[in-house]
This record gives sequence, structure tokens and C-alpha cells, in this order.
Amino acid sequence: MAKDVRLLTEPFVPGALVGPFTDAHPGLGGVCTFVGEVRGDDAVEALELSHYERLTLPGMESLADETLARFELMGLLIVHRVGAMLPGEPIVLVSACARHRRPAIQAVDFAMDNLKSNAWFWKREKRGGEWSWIEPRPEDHADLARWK
Amino acid sequence: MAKDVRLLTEPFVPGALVGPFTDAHPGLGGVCTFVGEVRGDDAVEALELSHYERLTLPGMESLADETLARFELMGLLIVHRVGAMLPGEPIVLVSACARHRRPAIQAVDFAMDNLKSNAWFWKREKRGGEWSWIEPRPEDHADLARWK
Amino acid sequence: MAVKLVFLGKLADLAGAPEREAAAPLDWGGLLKALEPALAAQVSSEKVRIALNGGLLSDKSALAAREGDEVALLPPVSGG
Amino acid sequence: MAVKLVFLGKLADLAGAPEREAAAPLDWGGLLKALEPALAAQVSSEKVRIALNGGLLSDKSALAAREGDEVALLPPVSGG
Repeated sequence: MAKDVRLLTEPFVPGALVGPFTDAHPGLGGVCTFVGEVRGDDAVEALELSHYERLTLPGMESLADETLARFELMGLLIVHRVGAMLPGEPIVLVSACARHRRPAIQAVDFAMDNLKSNAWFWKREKRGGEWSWIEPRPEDHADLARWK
Repeated sequence: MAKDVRLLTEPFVPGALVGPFTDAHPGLGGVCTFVGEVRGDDAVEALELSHYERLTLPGMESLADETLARFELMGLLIVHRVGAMLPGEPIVLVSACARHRRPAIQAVDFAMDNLKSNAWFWKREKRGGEWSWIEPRPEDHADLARWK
Repeated sequence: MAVKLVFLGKLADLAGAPEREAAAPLDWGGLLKALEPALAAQVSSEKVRIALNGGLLSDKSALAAREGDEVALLPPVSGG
Repeated sequence: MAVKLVFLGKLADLAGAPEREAAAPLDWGGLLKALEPALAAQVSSEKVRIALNGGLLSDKSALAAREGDEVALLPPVSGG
């Protein structure tokens, strides 16, 4: 069970990460991947994600461990951008490969729900030249509660 | 809402399809993709998928329509291989993009469950030089029943 | 012209070819008579469905194919 | 050496900088005294958590930081 967790400060191309991840697991039955991008609607000009070195990456590592323990996977890749991003740029990627499709899909669903409301990131967005801090949407907490 | 449904007779590279699909939907919040491959375990030497021209593609088109009607998506891509395939080759790809992550993930889950037990494909596999026909696993029918 | 029969999945193995022709017109009784007994037995099974020109028949015994029609014999699908 | 304070999210805006130093040793009362009143009020809120050298404190009033320690002040996360 390969675990690959990364915080990136530069833009990334999802396919350039998922291709090698998939190739590294011969014999897999399927791979499910979710890529989140910075949405450009509502006049968002930029997004900045800050993290706390001593908590953010260890938190993602332990989420990866929990996901691997919970679903029958062959490998799990979790990648998150930090820093300043523009609309259209990928911000998060979760990819899970497994012998069967449902664990792969469910693992991605679970990891994304946790990342969206639980991970150690602080996000602010710029609209009309003004920065404002963002808190998780109530739906994000409701999504997470499904796994309790 | 863009719908793109294809039956392919030649091997395909998932990233070469998902990249342009994603780029075609600016403003998306996320894209979820599942790729199924021919598993090489249990001594499977080859897999052959036959289809019936007059039912298979129309059936996939109507599954795509149902998926688009059921989840709030911006676009949906469904690609299926037919013909002879070797272990490790991609056999199916479903990719959904949406403003929010949960519809994208759920749409992929729904479309895959339908494809796995409902689609007009007949599959046989070769083990030890012998071909045998495959029927869906009981789990596939159980997975599909979740959406009723 | 005749009626074109299309055999899918394991029915193609049993028929020895994916397609063959049968004399038109062709109804359910005529179809069973046109097939070898082992194949006719399979086709009679509840699990085998029939499509006429790409349209599934809800009651296959109501089959009524004319010259130029295509009759597909569909065993249970394997899925994708 | 002193104690390093790290401000995350909107607390960094309020503090005017992402980091500053405070005199060691530093306990909960000392931390509140070392911060401007508006910042101290925020930090006292139930929603703000404290980590000492990367370990979350379950009871932040039990803070006991020594020279060289890092104290992080963590408002509610935005998520990824």
C-alpha cells in the first residue's frame, strides 16, 4: 500500500501526477481521481492558502493513513497546493487505486470530505481588490458527518 | 452540459482524454474520474468485449442523459473499449465535472454502477488458453440497487 | 432478402458464427424451428432477450420479422 | 532566546505579522498579557486552538512554553 502525500507551492498538472501513480500499481482494477480547481465565478480574482508547517503535512499524512486503513486500496495519492493561486488552477488532487472500483471511489469521497472541512489550511480570497478569510461551508461539515 | 460518449476499438490513454475534457469546462470546481483497467491477476491472459451496435452506444447515451439529469454537472465523459484487450489496458473511463465536488463524485459512482451491471456488453476472458464468458458479480447488482 | 439473425455472447459460440440468415417472414415459432435444438433451448430461456431492428421486445413470443429485418439474440450481459 | 508566536489565518492580519517573539517562560496568562487587547480577545475565543511545538493543546489555559518553544495560534480552518 503506497502512500504519497505532498504539499506543493507551485502549480501542478494532474495528469503528470496520476499517470506515474497509476503506472506504479500494476494489477490494479481501477483508479479514481478527484481534482479540485480554484473556481473563477463570483468575481474571485485570486486565492491564497496558508498552512502551518508543523500541523498541515502531518495532518494530511494521518488522513492518508486513516483512508488506507478504512478502504481496501493499493495506493493513495494526496496533493495540495499552498500559496497564491489563480482561478482555474488545480488546488487539490486525491487519487486512489484499488483492485475493485468501489473502495477507490469511496476513498476519494472520504478523503475529500475530510480535506474540505478538517485539514489545517486557512484560505482567503480576493474579490474587487479586497481579501477576505473563508470558513468551511455548512455542507462541508454535513458531508463529513456521513462517515461518522 | 456537455455530453461525450464513445466506444473505442483501440487502446486509449486516460490523461489524453481527461485533459481536454477538463479544459473544455472553464469555471469548474472539480472533476472526478474513474478509470477501470483489465486486471492481470488470476492468470487472465486476455479479455474480449463484444457489443451490439444497435443497443450498446444508444444505451450508453441514455445512461449519460440519466446521469446528467440526476446530478448537477457541467460535463460528462463516458468512454468504453470494445474488442480484445490485454491486462493493464484501460477498459472504461467516466469523468464528470461540476461546480461542486459531491455531484462530480456521485455521478461517477452512479455511472460506473450502471455500466458494470447494466450496459450492453458481453465479456469473455482467457485463462490457460481457454475462453470463458463472464456474468456480472452479485456485488455489481447490489451496488446498482443503492440508486433505486 | 431474408431476416438477419445476430447472436451475442455465448450464443455466438453455440451458433458457430455471430450472424446467419433465416427465411422471412419469421415469427417466434419459426425462429425456434430455424435454430438447432441446443440453441433453441437457450433462446427460449427467460434470460435471453430479443431485439428487432435495435428495439427490445417486451414479449419475445410476439416476434414478427420481415424481409430485411435484424433479429438480435441477447444473453445476459456481462457489464462493462 | 524567547518563545516564538505563530499567527495563522486572520490572526496574522490582526497581529500585523505572521510571527513575533514573546519573553520566556510563557503561560496562558502571560500570553494574553503579551498580546494587544483585540488579539487577546480573539485568542481567548473557544474557536481558537493552540499548538505547542506542533502538538495541539487540549486545554490551552495549561500552556507552559519555555525558551525556544513555538506557540501557534490557530483560528478555525477554512479547509482545503
